[in-house]
Amino acid sequence: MSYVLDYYNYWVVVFLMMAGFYTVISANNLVKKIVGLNIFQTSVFMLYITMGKVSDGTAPILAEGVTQYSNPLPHVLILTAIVVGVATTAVGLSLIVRIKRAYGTVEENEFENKDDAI
Amino acid sequence: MHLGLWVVVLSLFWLLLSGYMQPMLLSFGAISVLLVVLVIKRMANVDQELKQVDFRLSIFRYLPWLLKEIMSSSFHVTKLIWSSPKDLSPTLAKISLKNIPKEKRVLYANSITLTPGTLSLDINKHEITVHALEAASVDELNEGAMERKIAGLWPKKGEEK
Amino acid sequence: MLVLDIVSSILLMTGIFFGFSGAVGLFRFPDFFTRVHAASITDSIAVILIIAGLLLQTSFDLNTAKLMFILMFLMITSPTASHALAKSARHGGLLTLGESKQQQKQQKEQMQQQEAGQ
Amino acid sequence: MTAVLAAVCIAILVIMALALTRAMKAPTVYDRILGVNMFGTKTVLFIAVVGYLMGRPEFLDIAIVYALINFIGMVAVLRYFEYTAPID
Amino acid sequence: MLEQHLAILPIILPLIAAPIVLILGRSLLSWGFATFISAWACFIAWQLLVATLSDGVLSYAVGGWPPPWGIEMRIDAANAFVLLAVSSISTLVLLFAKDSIQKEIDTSQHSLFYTAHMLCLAGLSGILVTGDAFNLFVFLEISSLATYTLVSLGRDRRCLTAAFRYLVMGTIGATFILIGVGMLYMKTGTLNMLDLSERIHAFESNRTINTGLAFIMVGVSVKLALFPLHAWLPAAYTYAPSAVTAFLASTATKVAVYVMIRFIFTIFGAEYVFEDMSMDLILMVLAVVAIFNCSYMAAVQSNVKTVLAYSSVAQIGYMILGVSLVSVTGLMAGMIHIVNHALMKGALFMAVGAVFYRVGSVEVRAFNGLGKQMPLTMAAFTIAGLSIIGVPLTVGFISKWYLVTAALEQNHWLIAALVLAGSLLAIVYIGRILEAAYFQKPPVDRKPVKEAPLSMLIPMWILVIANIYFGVDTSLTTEAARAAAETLFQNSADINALIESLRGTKVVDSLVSSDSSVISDSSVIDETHQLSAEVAQ
Amino acid sequence: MNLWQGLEPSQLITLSILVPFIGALLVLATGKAPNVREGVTLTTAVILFSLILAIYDYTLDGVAISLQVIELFPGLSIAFDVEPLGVLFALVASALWIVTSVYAMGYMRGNNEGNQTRFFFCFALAISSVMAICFSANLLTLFIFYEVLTLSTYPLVTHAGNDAAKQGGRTYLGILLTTSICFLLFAILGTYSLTGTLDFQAGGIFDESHNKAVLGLLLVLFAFGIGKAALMPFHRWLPAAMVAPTPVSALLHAVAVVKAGVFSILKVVVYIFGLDELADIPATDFVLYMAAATMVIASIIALAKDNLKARLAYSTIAQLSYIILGAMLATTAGAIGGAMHIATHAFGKITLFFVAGAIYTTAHKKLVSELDGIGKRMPLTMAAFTIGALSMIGLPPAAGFISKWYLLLGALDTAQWVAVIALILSTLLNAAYFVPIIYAAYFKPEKATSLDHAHGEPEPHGEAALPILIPLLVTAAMTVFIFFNHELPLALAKLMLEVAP
Ligand code: NA
Ligand code: NA
Repeated sequence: MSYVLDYYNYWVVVFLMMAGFYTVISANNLVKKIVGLNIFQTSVFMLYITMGKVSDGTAPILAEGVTQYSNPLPHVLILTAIVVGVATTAVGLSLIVRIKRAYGTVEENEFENKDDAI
Repeated sequence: MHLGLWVVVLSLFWLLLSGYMQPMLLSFGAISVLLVVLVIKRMANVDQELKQVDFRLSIFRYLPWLLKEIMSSSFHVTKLIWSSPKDLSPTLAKISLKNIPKEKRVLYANSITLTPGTLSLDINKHEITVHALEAASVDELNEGAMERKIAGLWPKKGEEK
Repeated sequence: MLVLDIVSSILLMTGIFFGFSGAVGLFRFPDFFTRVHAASITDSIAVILIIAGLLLQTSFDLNTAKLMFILMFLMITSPTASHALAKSARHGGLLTLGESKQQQKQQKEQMQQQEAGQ
Repeated sequence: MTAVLAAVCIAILVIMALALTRAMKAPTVYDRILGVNMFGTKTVLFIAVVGYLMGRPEFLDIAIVYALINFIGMVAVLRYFEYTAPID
Repeated sequence: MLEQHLAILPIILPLIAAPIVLILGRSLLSWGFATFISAWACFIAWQLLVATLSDGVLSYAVGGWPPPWGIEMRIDAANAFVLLAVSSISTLVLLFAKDSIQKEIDTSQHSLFYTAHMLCLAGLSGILVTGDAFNLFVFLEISSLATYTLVSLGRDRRCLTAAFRYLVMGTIGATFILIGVGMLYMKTGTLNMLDLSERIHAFESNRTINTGLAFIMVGVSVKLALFPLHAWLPAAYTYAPSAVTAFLASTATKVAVYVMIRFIFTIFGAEYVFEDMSMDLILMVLAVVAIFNCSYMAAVQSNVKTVLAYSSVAQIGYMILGVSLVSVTGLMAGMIHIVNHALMKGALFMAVGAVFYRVGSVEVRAFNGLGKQMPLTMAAFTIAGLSIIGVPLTVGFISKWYLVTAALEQNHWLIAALVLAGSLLAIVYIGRILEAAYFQKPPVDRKPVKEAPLSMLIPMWILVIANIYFGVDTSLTTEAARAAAETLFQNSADINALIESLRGTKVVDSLVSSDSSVISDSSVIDETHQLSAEVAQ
Repeated sequence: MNLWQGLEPSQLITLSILVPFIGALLVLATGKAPNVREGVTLTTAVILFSLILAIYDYTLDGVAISLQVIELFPGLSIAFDVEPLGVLFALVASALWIVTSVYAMGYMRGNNEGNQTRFFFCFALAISSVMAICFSANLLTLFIFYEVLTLSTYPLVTHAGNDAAKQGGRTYLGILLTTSICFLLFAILGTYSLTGTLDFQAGGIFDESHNKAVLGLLLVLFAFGIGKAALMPFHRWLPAAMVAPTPVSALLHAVAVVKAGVFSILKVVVYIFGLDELADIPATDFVLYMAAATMVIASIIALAKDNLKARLAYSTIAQLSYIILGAMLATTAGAIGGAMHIATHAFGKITLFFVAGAIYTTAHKKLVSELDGIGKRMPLTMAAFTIGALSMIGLPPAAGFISKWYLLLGALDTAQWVAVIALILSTLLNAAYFVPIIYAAYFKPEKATSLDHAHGEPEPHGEAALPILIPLLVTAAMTVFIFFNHELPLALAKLMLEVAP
C-alpha cells in the first residue's frame, strides 16, 4: 500500500497516459483523437514536472526570502514541449478542417468507406 | 474602444504580469503591446462587435449596487438549492431593451446573468430572452431598477457635450 | 492583524459555502437551465467572497492588483460563458423545464385523443 | 490562518470534484460543459488560494494565465458545439 | 566567423531560410533560394565530414554555454556522414521538385512546400548534430511537423487522412521518446548525451533506466517505421507528392535509424542494450520479419508508390538487422545501407514522380509500355531497382555483402541465409514493374507520352550514377561508415572503461575550457558535469 | 600469330573485356543502319578472337598476366588473372562468337525478327561479361560478372516479348537469380568468412584445418548455386529459355551461359577446394551422384521430347553433368576430361542448334517427328547434324570422344562405379535419341506435315541460306578438327592443374 502511495504522482501520470492513449486508439472522431493525444502528451509533461520536485523546494519562481527551489530545468523543457504540443495540435486540427472539407465528415469510419484505403 | 485606451490597458496588463521595471523587459513589453494593438486594429475592421462595447470608469458607481443585488439573489438561490429544488417553476420571459442604449446592452445582459436567478439566453435589437428561476425575478427586472441604474450610468452618445 | 485574519477567514468560509451550494445545485436542480443558475452562484458570489478574503491577506502591492484583475476578469467572462452556453443549448434545441412539461402534456393529450378515437 | 487556507483548498477541491463528476456524467452535453466551465473557474481560485497557502503569491500569475486559457477554451468549445451538438 | 560556427550552420541556414522562402512566395524565386540554401548546407556538411575524419569529434556549445548546462552540438564521423547524405539528397530533391510539384501541388502552395522542406531539413540536421537528448526530441518534432505538412500537400484527398494518421502515430512515438528521455533525466540529472552515457553506467541495472530504454526504443521504432510499428508509412508515402516521398523515403526514416543507433551506442552503450537487455534478439527478429512481411506486401500492391513504400519498410529491416548484429561490421553495414538506400529510393521515387508527371498515374498498369516511351526514366528505374535487389556493381550489393559478412562473423548462418533469401522478394516486386514497362503494350486509350523533362532526369540520373559509382568505388562510403561504426563502438567501449575506473577512483580532471565556445574534446568526464545532477537530486 | 605485340599483356585482359563492351555501345549507336551494325559485330568478334589468341600465346609461354581494377572491399578486388582453363573457355567463346554472329545475321533477317539492335547489343554485352568471367582472379569478380551475364542474357531470352517469352524469362531469371543469390553468394560469403580470401589459388584455399562438414555444405551450395550448370533439380531454366531465337540458344548452350556455369564449377573445384581437399570431403560423392542422376534422367526426358530444340536442351543438361561429374571425381583425369568437355561439347552442341535453326528457318519445322526425309532436301545440314550427334554420343571422329575418354579414365581410376555406369548408360541413351533422327532424315520418306496440308504437298525447299549454312558447316568441321588436334585444348587442360592462376 505504501508503494502505491509513495509513487502517487506516477500513478496519476500512468492513468492519464493510458486514458489519452486509449482515446487516441478508440475514438472514431478525429477531434477526439487529437484531444486524446493532448491528454497523452500532458501526462508526460506532468511526469517531467513531478520529477523536478525537490523536497522542501518551492516553485522555481525567483522570489526574495526563498532559498530552496525545485529544479527549474524540467519546467523549461516542458515549456518547449508544450509549444511543440500546441504546434502539433494546430497542425492536427488544420488537417481535420481539410479532411472535413474533402470528405464532409470527421468520423473515421465514414471516410474510410469513401476511399479504398490501403 | 479607442486604440489609445487599448495601449494603456495592455501596458497595465503587462506591468501587472511582469512587475519588473528593467529597461529590457519594459521594451519587450512595449513591443508586445505594439504587436497586439496592430492585431486589434486589423480585427476592429473585421469585427464590428468590438465597437459595440463601451467602457467608462463611471461603471464603478454601478458596481456596489450590482454587488448588493448579487448578494441578495445568491442567498435566495442558495436557499432554493437546499430547500426544495424539485418544486421550481422556472419561466422564460422577454425583457424589453428600448430604454437601454446599444453600447450598454452587453453590460445589461451580463448583469442579468451575473445575478443568480436570472440568465440571459438570447439577445437581439429589441429584447433579451431571460430565463429565471422564479417568476418574481422577472417581475423585478420588469420593474426596471437595474435598467435605470445602467441607463443612467453615463450620458448617451451625442448627449456628451 | 488578527482581526484581518478573522474577517478574511469568514469571507473565505462564506465563499466556500456558496461555492459548495452551487456545486450541489448542479445535481439537485431539475433541468439544464436551472443548473446554469446554480453554477452562476459559484461564479459570482463565491468568487467575490474568496478573492475578497485573499485580498485581506495582502498588503497593498502588485498582488492586490492581480487579485483585482482576476476578480474583474472572472466577473466579465463567467457570465459571458454562461450566456454563450445557454445560447448554444437553446440553438441546439434544448427545451426549458416549462416547455418540456408542456410538450409532455401535449403528447399525453394526443395519446388520449387517439385512444378516445379508437 | 494556514489551517483556514488549507481547509479552503480542500473545500475547493471538493467543489472541483463535484464539477468534474458533472463533466463526466450528465444528462446533456451542455451540462457537461457547464461542469467543465465550473471546474475551470474553481481551478483559478484554487491556484490563487494555494499560492497564499504556500506563501508564494506569485502563483497569482499562473491563476491569471489559467483564467485566460479557460475562457478562450470555453468559447472555442462552445463555438464548436453551438450548432452541431446532439442532445443525448 | 562562419568557420567557428560551422557545426550549427546546417541547422541555422534552413531555419532562417524557411520564413524567407515563405515571404518570397513566387514559386521560381522560392525554389531558387531553397535550392541554394540546401546546396550550401550540403557544402558545409562536406566540410564537417572532412574535419571530423581528420580531427575527430567537434563540439560546439550553443550560445557559448558549455555543456552540460548549455546545449551541445556534437559532430563525429557518424553524424557528419549521414548529414552529408541528407543535405545532398535534399538538394537533388529540390532540383527535381521544380517541375515535379507543378503537377502534384497547387500553385498557391508551392512556396509552402519549399518552406516546409526547409523546416524539415533544419529538423533533420538538428537531430543529427545535437548532443542533447531533449534537444533531439525538439528537432525530431520540428522535422515531423514539417513532414506532416508536406505529406498533406498532395492532391489526392487520401493524403490528408494519411498525414493525419502519420501525425497521430508520429506524435505518440515522439512522446514515448520524451518519456524515455525524462526517465533518464530523472535518474541521471543530465540531458547531455555524453554525460548521460557516463551516468547511466554508474547504475548496474536500474528499473527506471530500463523502462526509459524501452520507451525510447519503442518511440524511435515508430519514427523509423520498424515492423510492426510501420502502419503509418505506406499510406503517407503513397499519397504524398512524389518529391516529398523521394525526400522522406531517403532521409526521414534514415535519420530515425541514426537516432536509434545514437541512443544504443552513444548513450546506453551496446553492452547494456544488447547483453543486459537482450535488445539485439528482439531487433533481429523484428528486422527479419520486416524484411519478409513487407517485401511480400510490396509484391502484392497495385500502386507503385505503395510498392516502394513497403519496400522501404523492408529495407529498414536490413538496417536494423545490421545494428542488431552488435559488431563493427554489422553497424557499418547498417550505416552503409542508410546511405545506399537513400541513393536507391531517391532515384526510384524520382522515376515514379517523373512517370506521374507524364502519365498522371502511378498504378503498375500505368507503367505499361513506358520502356519505349520514357526510356531514360525507366532505365534509371531499372538500375535503381537492381540496386534494391542487390545486384553486383550497384550499392545494394555492397550493403548486402557487409550485412551477410557481419552475420557470418557472428556465426549467424541462418540470418545470413535469410538476408539473401529476402532479396528474392525484391526481384518479384521490382520485376513486376519492369515487366509492365518493357513487355506490356501501352494502353490504347493513352496518348503517347514523352520522356521526362531534363530538370527531373538530371537529379534522377545523378542518383543512379551514384548507385553505380559507389557500388564500384566503395572507398568513400565504407571508410566513412567504418569510421562511424568504430567511433560509435569506441564510445561504447570508452564508457565501459571509464565506468570501471570511476568505481575505483573518483578524481577526474576537468578539461572544459569555458572561455572558448568551441571545445574539441574526446570522451572525458567532467566532474563539473555532475553538478547539475546534484542540483536535480 | 600475336597481332598485339606492342601491348602490355595486362592490357590484353582490359581489351578483351572492353572490346565487346565498346562493340555493344557501337551496335547501339549504329542501330539505324543494320549493315553497319552487323559489320561492327563481326569486326568486334574478330578483334576479340585475335586478342584471345595473343593471350593464349602468352599462356603457353608461361607468361603470367594479371590486372587489378579496383578494391571493392578491403582485401577484395575486382581483379583478373589469366590461367589456362580460362583461356580455353575464352578461346571457345570468342571463336564461336564469330560463327554465331554470322549465323545470327542470317537467322534474324531470315525470320524478320524485331528489336535486332537490342539483340546484338545484349549479345555483345554477354560476351563481354563472359570474358570477365574467364579471366576473373577471384570468386567475387567471377560472381559479379556471372550476375551481369544473367541480366544481359535476360532480354535475349524474352526477345519475342509475348506471354510465352515472358513466362520463359521469369523462369530463367527466377532460377538463375535465386540459386546465385541464395546459394552461390552465400557459399562465397561463407568461404570468405572461413578463409578471409576469395582468390583462386593452385591447390585451393581450404586446408586440413577446415571442418569437413562445413566444406561439404559449401560444396553443395556451390554446385547448386551455380545454377547455370543446370544440375537437377535447378535445370528448368534451360528448357524454359527455348522460347528464345536459335542464335540465343546457341549462346546459352554452347558459347556462353551454361559453359560459364560449368567453368565456374571447375574453377571452384580446382582453385578453391583443390582436388586433394575435394577428395576428402564426403559431400563430393553426393554431388557426383546428383550429376550422375542428372545425366541419366535428363537423357531419358530428352528421349521423350518431340520438339527438337527441347530434346537438345535436355541433352545439354545431361552433357553439363558430365563436366560436373568429371570435376567431382577429384582426379587429374576427371578434371582434364571436364575441362576438355567444355570445348568439345560447345562445338558439337552449337552445330546441333544451328541445324535446328536452319531447319526452322527453311522448312518451318520444329518437331522431330516432322523430320522424315529431310536429309534429301538438306544433305549438308544433316551431315553436320550427324557429326554433332556423334560428338554428343562420344564416337570418333567427333571431338566428344576425347573428353568422354578422359572422363571414363578418371571414373575407372577412382573406381567410381556409379560414374562408370552412368557414363555408359548415358552414352546408350544419347545414341537412342540421336540415331533415330539421323535414320529418319536420310532413310524415311518425307511425309506431309500439318503446315504443308494447306498447300496439299510438301513445301519445296533446299539448304538454308548461306549465312546460316556456312556457320554450321564450320562448327561441324571444327568438331572433327578438334578430334584430330586435341593436343591444343589438352595442353591447356593439363596446364590448368600445374600453373597457379
Ligand atoms: Na498539447
Ligand atoms: Na445568473
